Amino acid sequence: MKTEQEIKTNTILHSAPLPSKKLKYLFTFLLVLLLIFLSGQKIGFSFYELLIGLPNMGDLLVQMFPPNWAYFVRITEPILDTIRIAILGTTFGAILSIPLALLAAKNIFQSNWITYPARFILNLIRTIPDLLLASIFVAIFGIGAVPGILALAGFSFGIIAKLFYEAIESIDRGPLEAMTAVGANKIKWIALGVIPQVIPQFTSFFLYMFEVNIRAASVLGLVGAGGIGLYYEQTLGFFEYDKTASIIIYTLAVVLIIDIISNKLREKIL
Amino acid sequence: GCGSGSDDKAEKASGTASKEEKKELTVQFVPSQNADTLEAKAKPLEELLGKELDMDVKVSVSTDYNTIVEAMASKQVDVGFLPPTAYVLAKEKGAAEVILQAQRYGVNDEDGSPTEELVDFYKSQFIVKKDSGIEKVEDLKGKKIGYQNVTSSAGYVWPAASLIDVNIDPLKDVTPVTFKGHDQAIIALLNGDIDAAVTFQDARNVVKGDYPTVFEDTKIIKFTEPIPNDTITVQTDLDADLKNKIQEAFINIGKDEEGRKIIQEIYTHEGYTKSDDKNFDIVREYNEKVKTE
Amino acid sequence: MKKELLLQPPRSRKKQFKVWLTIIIIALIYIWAFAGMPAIELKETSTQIVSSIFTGLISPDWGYVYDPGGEDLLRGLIETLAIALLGTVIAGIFCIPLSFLAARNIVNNGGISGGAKVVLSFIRVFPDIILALLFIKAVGPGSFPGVLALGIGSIGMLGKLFSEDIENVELGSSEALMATGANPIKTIWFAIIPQILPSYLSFILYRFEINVRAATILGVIGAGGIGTPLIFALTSRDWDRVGVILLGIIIMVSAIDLISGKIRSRLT
Amino acid sequence: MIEFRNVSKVYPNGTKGLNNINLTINKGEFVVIVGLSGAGKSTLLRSINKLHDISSGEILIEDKSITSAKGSELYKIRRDIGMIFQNFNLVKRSSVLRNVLSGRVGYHSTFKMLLGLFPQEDKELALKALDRVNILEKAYSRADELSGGQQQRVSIARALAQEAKIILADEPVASLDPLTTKQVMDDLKRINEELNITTIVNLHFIDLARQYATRIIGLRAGEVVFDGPVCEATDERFSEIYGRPIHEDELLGVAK
Amino acid sequence: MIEFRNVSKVYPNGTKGLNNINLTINKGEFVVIVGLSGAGKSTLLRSINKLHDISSGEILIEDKSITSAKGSELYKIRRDIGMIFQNFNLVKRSSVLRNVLSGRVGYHSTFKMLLGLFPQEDKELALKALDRVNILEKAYSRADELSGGQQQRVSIARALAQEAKIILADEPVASLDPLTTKQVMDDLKRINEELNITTIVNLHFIDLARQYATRIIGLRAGEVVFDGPVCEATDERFSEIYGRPIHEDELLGVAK
Ligand SMILES: Nc1ncnc2c1ncn2[C@@H]1O[C@H](COP(=O)(O)OP(=O)(O)OP(=O)(O)O)[C@@H](O)[C@H]1O
Ligand SMILES: Nc1ncnc2c1ncn2[C@@H]1O[C@H](COP(=O)(O)OP(=O)(O)OP(=O)(O)O)[C@@H](O)[C@H]1O
Ligand SMILES: [Mg+2]
Ligand SMILES: [Mg+2]
Repeated sequence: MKTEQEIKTNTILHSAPLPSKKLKYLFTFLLVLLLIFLSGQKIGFSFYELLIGLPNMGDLLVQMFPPNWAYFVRITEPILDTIRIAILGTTFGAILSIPLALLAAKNIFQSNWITYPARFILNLIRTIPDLLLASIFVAIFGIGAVPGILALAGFSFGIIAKLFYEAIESIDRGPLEAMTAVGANKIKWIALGVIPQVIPQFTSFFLYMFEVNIRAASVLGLVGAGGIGLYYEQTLGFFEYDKTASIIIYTLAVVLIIDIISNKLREKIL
Repeated sequence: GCGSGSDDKAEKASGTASKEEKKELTVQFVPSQNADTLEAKAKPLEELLGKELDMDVKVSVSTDYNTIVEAMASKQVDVGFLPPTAYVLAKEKGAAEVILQAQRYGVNDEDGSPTEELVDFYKSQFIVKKDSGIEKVEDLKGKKIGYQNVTSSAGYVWPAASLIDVNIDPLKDVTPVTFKGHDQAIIALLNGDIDAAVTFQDARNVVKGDYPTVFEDTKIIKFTEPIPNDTITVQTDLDADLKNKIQEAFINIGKDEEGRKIIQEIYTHEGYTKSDDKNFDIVREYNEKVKTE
Repeated sequence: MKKELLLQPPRSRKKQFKVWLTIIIIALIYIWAFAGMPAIELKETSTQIVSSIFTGLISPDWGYVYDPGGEDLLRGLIETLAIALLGTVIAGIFCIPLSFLAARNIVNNGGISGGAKVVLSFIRVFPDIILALLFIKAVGPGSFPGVLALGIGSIGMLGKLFSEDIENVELGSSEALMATGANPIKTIWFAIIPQILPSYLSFILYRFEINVRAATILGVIGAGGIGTPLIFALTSRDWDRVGVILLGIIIMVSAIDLISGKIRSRLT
Repeated sequence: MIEFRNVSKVYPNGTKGLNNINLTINKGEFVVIVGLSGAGKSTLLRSINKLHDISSGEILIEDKSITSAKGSELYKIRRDIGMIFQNFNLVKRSSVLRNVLSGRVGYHSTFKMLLGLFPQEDKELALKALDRVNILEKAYSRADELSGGQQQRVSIARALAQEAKIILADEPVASLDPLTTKQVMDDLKRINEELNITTIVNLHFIDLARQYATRIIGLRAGEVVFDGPVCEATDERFSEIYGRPIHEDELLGVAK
Repeated sequence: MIEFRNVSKVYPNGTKGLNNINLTINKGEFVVIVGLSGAGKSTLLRSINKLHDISSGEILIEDKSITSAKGSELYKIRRDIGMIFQNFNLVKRSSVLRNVLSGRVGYHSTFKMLLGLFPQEDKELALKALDRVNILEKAYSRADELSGGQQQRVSIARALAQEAKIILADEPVASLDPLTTKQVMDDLKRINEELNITTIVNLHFIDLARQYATRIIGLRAGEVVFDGPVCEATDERFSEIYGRPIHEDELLGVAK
């Protein structure tokens, strides 16, 4: 029974849209594949070589065990210093990143005249190497914690703002509409429609950045603020891998604690 | 070009390469810290060496000598440019042997300009502000001193020994501040954050561009004993023939007009002279002297 | 009014205590952090040095853009791009299973997701330089170990961000899939993937951008690319060289950002 | 007074949402909009407070054009228009009370709102609105812990707390039980009558429409196909709106 | 056959969703569940296919315990239970057709599904289901471009395409116009009668319930307060379910 309906579904089925769109996806996919292949050629990627060389990695790992537990005492103070500077740097960077992330989000400010400049500033700041940031801040404020905090703040700012504005762009539009409908101006609209929705992500970016900053402690060495970075260099410089292992384990412990706190906080907020 | 290289790499890794004819020589270097200009160029050396040795040479540049030593220990790098302290540690690990040392022009003690004389050592210096009233090393007791990492010969080991010589404990009797980069130490000195900085001779040239009056505003109160220059070392599995060939090749490059220009521009080397592990006993001595734990 | 209007949330004593405790602890942490901060003072030399840095930065060393010898900005950037691309591809593939395992709402087993989270933390904590050392020992210096170090090192960040994103998805549609009798893989494929694909891509592209800028680790490893020259220019305070390299990176990063924005808007 | 002048709306994907609408809704009317699913009812409602930009034409609220209004002028107009959304549009993560309070933001300074400082009276107002829709006890629950009907009631409470001069309600009783439905419709009607608040409601229940409306507007494919008082909205007229005869047993709504 | 044995469900925040439910629903029944908003209707439905884990008790589907089922056994059971969700639960970013096709994934290997290889018959089945709910022309639109009622219909089409042995429908007609409502309910009824498919529907329309159901279950605060054939579901019984007398004019539904 060739019903009218069957004809109808068949027409839809075969008028199925977008062979051109599918082709475009396929083309993009192949292009990316080609790029990957060419890059592999250029840098001489070889699984075989990796497989053969793998045992050599063991040499180093063996030297890391057992960790030098006594070294823990030595690095406690630098780790505390690092944490302290990381807290302040992350906080300042995160606070600064909020307005810029909002400006850069397309669903908050529809105008390209606002979002593009904001994004350009973000790109610019993210591009500045931490070495350069450190040089500039040291020149201005001398050595010590202040340039360290500022360098970390600059670094955190770029990263959080980028992650944050993309998170903002993916929020649910419904509540925003509701806020528009009650006659909220832009700021109220953000405060009551946007912020409650992005708080979990923001918290997790903040804590993530805090963790990165604790690990990115080498910057602090650059500005004479001490910190754990110096000890990494020192132990590696003397090939004392057992001590390096201690630092890794210590940092891991700190990071895991931050992780636990971060998860607890996120569960509360989520 | 790696597709062809992978086979002999594999052999190297299994440690049999030394017995057979080597097809490719891997060279890695860290430009010396005691230079006021640095260039990350590998190609020119690759060509020079390739021509001299008549084999494929692969040169790469690194910013950290630790990786070179480790790579030499795993026979992944055949020839490495190492600073003296790193060489001593590498030797201790059984990873490398010295074959050559770089030569440079000496530095004029008065104004930091280069001298005419080729030397295979350099020195470290104590710098203070001109108007600080600090005249000699003894005056540094209780002051704030800017060091480099404790692995640095010019930025810590030699100056620390100088301090010990006058009965000042380099870590306890002064306030030590560690910097990353000799230029940063000098800037901190200019800023008044520290009372003295120890750097290679003469690191003030690095900041001269940013702070033209640096030579007028500061003075040197002490030079240390000579520190051996950068080494050229080879990994231990390399056979003697090849080792000699490499030694000669570098010396020839230093003598050749064109070659010399290149090593001058890129590595601020003026030539190479044969070297021996004994030359570095002094380094071991100093390391021992300032050892803290 | 028939019922009493509760103007304050009906919190139990214990809960209130917890809230206050959290506030106090956070306040104490900040007090401790601020206490260690010295006073801010500007240095006399600052104007001179900063202005000389900026003068250098804004008068880039154009000569470095192209050099027939082969070690110039353009080829450095291309090489960096290749390394970053491969490194990111490696990380992008390996982070997927880890981040699904780490997401609490996908794996209803605290042990597994906790374990996966610890693995991710460990990867993040493991210093880049040691990763670099390990790979240089395995395959020798060059771009290849750089790719491997970047790839493995990036898994930590991607895995963390991605797993948290998965934990944030709206579960309604996956409920619908579960209700049709789909197994977890089908559920993820039909209900979760369409939701997280945009942010997955944007994390990947972001990491790609970071890897382009990951000069330090590539410099250590002798990987070529633009990292080593940048570090050398910085340590020898060669600001006009720094300027031209930064300009190159900015243009490249902006281009990546533009493309990634296009791709993301296509997908959301 | 709400006036539509030649209003059309085309969605970016080409769908025609509204097609040359001309309407005048007077102060105090209780208008019910009916039409097939996809006829453009939501689109019509959402263009009144400019949630959707219309493609052509103009909409006037109390003789002021909302189509060209901008900035604080627009916020003022919107503050006086309460809206109940078809899909609730609650901030899922926030508490019910906070969701209701957000209806009050138009009345306070930006600064206070940033800090979340709502005056005591607002809280009382919000709680009373919640009580009116029978979910006072959920005031401090998170919005996503509520059942479907409960969420719809939060959305109604938010619009009530807004104390607007016009209320737009997009299928406000779709997921409600008969008791709550009656209560909500009665409330809307009472507010409409006592405070003379213009009320526009999208409804699928023909009988409910007949019972509460003073005027019924029928939409089909984005066009007004019926507009008149309840008495004129005969079954034949409904047949026209829906595009085919309505059987007796399809007249959803409160009993006749 | 679906059997509830002493089933209770407590939400993590302490709310009692279900309280000691004992029920047996036989094959081929058309059961309508009624109750106030928040009474636990959705909770009851969702525990049948184990979308919610219940806190205590056991639920048996065709004599197999779904409560203790795991892995592929559970997927098999679920494949035979189609569900229409109160809030649609569509994948907003995917096309309508893909959403409907996702009802078919239980029938094919994981590998094929990863590649998106649905057989031609499945596509035709999906399109027919869309046609049945009158939105065939939207097959290739993105789900979030649809009106509320259209989204609900996609959700219905998905359940129809699943060709299940049991259908659970959570307020399937809440946002539909009278015509589509009748069509959907007729469809459910026809499938129920022709294919002997057990159907359980949550409804707020008392009259609709009376018209279509073979059996009505009344819930109040998580407990079954009425259970019987339609003829027993008198107005007084409804008053008990809703906790207070129902006025004649509150009986929403198809005309009497
Ligand atoms: N995720 C949840 N967390 C906590 N409580 C919940 C959750 N979901 C539902 N509840 C509560 O459980 C009770 C029953 O909810 P359910 O969704 O079953 O109601 P319902 O009968 O479907 O109501 P409606 O007709 O409004 O959809 C309600 O009081 C509701 O607030
Ligand atoms: N964001 C959108 N993008 C594209 N088309 C849309 C969008 N929103 C709605 N439409 C289309 O516009 C038409 C009118 O939609 P509208 O939401 O106004 O219908 P409605 O009358 O409210 O229907 P319902 O009773 O189902 O809610 C529909 O065909 C719908 O598919
Ligand atoms: Mg609608
Ligand atoms: Mg429900």
